[in-house]
Amino acid sequence: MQPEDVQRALGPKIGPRLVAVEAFPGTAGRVRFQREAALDVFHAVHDDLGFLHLSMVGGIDWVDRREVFYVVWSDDTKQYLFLSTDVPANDAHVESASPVWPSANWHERETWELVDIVFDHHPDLRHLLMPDGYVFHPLLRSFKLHEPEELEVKTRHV
Amino acid sequence: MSNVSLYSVSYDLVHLVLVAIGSVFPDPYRAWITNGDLVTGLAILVFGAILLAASMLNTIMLIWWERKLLGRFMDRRGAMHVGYAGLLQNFADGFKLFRKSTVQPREADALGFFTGPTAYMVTSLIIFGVLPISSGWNSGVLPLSLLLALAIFSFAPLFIFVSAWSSNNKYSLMGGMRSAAQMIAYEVPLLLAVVAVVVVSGSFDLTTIVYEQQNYWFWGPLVVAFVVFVAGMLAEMERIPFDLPEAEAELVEGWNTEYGGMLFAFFMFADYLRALVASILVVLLFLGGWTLPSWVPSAATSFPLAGIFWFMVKTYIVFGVFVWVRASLPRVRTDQLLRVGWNRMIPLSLLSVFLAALLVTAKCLPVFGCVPSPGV
Amino acid sequence: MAAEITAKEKPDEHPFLWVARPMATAARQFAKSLFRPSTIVYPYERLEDPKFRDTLEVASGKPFGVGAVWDNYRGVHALNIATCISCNLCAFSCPDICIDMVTVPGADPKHPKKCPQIDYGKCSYCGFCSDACPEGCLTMTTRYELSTPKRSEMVYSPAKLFEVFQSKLPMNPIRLARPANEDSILLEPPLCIGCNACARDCPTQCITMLDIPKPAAKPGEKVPRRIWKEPVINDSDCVRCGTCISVCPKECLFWGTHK
Amino acid sequence: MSEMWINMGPQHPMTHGLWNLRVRIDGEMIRDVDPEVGYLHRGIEKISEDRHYNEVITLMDRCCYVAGLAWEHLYILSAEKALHIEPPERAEYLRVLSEEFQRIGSHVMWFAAFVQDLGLTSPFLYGMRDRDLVLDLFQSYTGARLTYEYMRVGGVRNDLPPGFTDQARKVLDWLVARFHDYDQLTLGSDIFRKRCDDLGVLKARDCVTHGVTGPMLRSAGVKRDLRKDRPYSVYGQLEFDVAVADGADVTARYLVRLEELRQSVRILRQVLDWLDRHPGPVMAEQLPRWLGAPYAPQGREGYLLKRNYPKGLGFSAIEEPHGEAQAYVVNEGGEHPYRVKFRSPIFANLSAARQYLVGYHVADIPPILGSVDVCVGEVDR
Repeated sequence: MQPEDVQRALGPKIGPRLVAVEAFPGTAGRVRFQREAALDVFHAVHDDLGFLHLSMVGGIDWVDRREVFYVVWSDDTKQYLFLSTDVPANDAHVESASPVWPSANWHERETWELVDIVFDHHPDLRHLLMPDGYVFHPLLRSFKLHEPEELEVKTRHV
Repeated sequence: MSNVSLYSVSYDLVHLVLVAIGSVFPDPYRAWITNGDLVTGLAILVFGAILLAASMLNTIMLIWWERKLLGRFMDRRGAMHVGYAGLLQNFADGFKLFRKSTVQPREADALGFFTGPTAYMVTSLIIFGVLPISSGWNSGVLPLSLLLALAIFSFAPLFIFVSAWSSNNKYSLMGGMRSAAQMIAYEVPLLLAVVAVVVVSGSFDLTTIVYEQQNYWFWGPLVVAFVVFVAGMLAEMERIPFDLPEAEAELVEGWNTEYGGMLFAFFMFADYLRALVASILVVLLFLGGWTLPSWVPSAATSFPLAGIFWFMVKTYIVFGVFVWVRASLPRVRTDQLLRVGWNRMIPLSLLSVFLAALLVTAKCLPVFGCVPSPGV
Repeated sequence: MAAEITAKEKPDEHPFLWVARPMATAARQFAKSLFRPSTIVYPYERLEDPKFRDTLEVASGKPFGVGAVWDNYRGVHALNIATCISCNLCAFSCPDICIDMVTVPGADPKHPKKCPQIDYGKCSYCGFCSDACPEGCLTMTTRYELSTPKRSEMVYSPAKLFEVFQSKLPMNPIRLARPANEDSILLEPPLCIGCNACARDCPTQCITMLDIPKPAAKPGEKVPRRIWKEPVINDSDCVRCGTCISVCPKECLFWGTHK
Repeated sequence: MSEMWINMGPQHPMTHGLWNLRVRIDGEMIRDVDPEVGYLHRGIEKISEDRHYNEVITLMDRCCYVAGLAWEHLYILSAEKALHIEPPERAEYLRVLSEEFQRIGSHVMWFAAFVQDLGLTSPFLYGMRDRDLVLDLFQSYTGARLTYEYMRVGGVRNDLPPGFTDQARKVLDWLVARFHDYDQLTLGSDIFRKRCDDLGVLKARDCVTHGVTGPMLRSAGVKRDLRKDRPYSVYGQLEFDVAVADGADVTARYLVRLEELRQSVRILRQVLDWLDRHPGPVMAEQLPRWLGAPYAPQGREGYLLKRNYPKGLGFSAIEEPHGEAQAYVVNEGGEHPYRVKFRSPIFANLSAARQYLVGYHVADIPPILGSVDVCVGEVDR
């Protein structure tokens, strides 16, 4: 399956909310869509394209915006497909994929607590890796690690 | 068959010492010191002390034996550093446990928590009082010694359950429940298997049972009872494959999860005491006790204490088989264990009683190449 | 989803064998290990001892994977202080930041020498430092016994690492080859003031300061006040440690490719 | 009957690591479970953002402590795609060699832990003994027994030492004979079969729905193995079969893993033959120029960005011993990766715990979770 095939299959259903389908080495493509179309894209990918297996959900903090990406796998074509959508940093929420792929449950919990992206209608959005009541979101760029002890440049004459 | 017994030896010993002490005193005191009641009382104490020491020592050696055997089954060496070939390792371990403080969980019930392991240990020790070791080496003739031994043996679930419940730990409680269910389930076939032995030997006295086996060991004619008895004993000892009450994979340590230090040592030690008792009972009931088959050259039985020697050899071999089973089999599940206990073991043990009765009434025992003893 | 069974079908249960097969297997293992179990009695027998290794292989017939290449083991470092050039590359390459450059006593006080001091409480034995060492003076040995009652004793000073070096243990002979096309250090000439700091601090002395002509003053412009020298870097001697870059007061040296 | 919650973990013999399984039990029956993970969360993804591309490799070994080389392979494949580097072919074969040996090590370790959960004590030590041979081999060419740090962006650290391939063949012969012993000790015993048959059943449909991969999925009859379906590295040139079994229960998982061990031996024999015949470089010639001295002071800030180093996204997926692992590396042109995301197979397998645990006995928890092969290091990352 090529990116054009994905574009052809998704285009009529999603319409203008489908931003682009890019080529991505090692996968069938990278579908970028607007977050309002999330559930429609999930259903289309799951039901029509046959990507029954959700492998991974993750988030990237691009400071001004945040990206959520999903990796799905189809047993028919033996290919991965990337889905990705952008959410603004000050209003970071997107529809949960759990109703379509129950395996998204833990991945979304993890993404929520690490990258601070809220998944609407998630069945059980609790802390997973971090302790309950932990207020920080470690994978944001604004969360700085402790500075490593500065490696002073020590030379013979200093 | 000599008239010497462990009790008579200690009686003679105490008598000798008291006479020696009394000889330095004037007459009224001498008579009081050497009077029969005092000698008897002290003799019982000395007898108990010797028994205690012997059984403790044997148990510790049994643990060593298991560690070494299990090591070889597992392609390793077992204890090897303290003493020659690790013989003193268990003393070191015991000393370590002895030095540890006893921790009682805050929510635990103190009475049950402390009496449980103590009573478990004590009842396991009492059994040794009734077990004959060699010809004449016993605590005196008890006509019902077999019944007494098994009765004391079956106290254990009560104390296990008490200590498990009073630990106030969910794992302990589950372990205690399992232990109670398991021991009760296997008590019945165990006793029925013993009935088969009693039917053939015609006595409840362990010494008599051994002498009945001078011509043929009972495991041959009573093979069904033998298998049932060994399996039942494995369950009673709570060893793999029947160690569900302390299954460490899911119940951590089962009913002794909350115990540490000396109280844990009591449990551990009593477990091996019971294993020793079980091995001894198997030897006494089915493997001819201290006797050897008649084709064995008499040199093997004529040296001093030969009876005790061969008795111990048999006991350790039987325990070695228990270790072998432990090294090669997985643990069964509770429901499977109970199903086997009630559905398979009890019919089998009833069958064994029936077969024993058949053997006796039809006078089939000579089939096994043996002349029945006059008592049958 | 058509399933194709390549794993063995479940074998049938044998109603009469019960537990005979596992018990027979365990008994066979018992017989095999009766005289020589596979365990190695560690403090007395050591796999790194070639004599012991040979006898063992004969005795039990078990193949030992280590063979003669125990030397590759990455254990405690050995440091040859004499050849260390204080280039800092080990400290920079350490992912755990456990290497500290400390002054070695006994050297020329005007030119104190700095050598790595390693905190084995943090070290992950990844070998990046010995891979990065351009002179091969920091290597990893086969020593692996490090237990000590005090945490402070986990810090090995250069002198202690030199002791390890002197104990003549087998050293990990593996080096990571440096790529053929590394970056070089380049100069942005207008910024340079000719201060000699880079040449002075270069651990390999591959930088020489060459005179450059002082330009004639243009009308209306002052000639900048500076020393009229410029560094020239000998690329074949350079170990790419970046010391010059870090000491340059004007930040006029940088990584790059020769045109 | 009253029900109660018990906490199995974080310190519990069943967990094989540091996590907590909350179980609601009714007598001996499991009514509900709730796995809690995160006790071993070290923030590997966050730390990676502050490390050079090669330095992340040291973290990969700590990701899963029984499959370090497989995780190194996963990361390296993805990082090389993000950095646009082609490794030489011999390096790829060495990586496959490492990954398959790691699979053997991991599965044998799994066997040891799994039978220990069932109460089989001596096979535990047989398993550990046999794994030690694999570790010896690792030591002889990577230099370490558990945390290897063997692979590098652009190749591997070093070539094999002389005589390695013969030694490895001897070890493989020994291992194949031991696999027979394993079968005798487990499948040969009635008690094992009684305990493990029809236990922890997770049918193919549920596996797919809940994202379960690896031996658990193949034991349900789904023939999915990334080495075959999406050949990465040089797996396309190697002959092997995918181990599949029917039954979806604990015994089926055992069968699949044992068959995978035999297939790994088959792959390894081919790889060793290839390595004997084709000497060559193990490091790429054309590395990005700054990877040569990546650690030295970089001078003025942002010079790398100024140089317009090509950006890239790297995605890789491998069939790790536990299942399907994925890595996603975002290269924004700096010396550190911008974002690294890993997908751990056990993370997904564990999230479906409710599906294969509820309805069985408390005593079944250890064997079922043993057959899942939990490695918490990679769940929590």
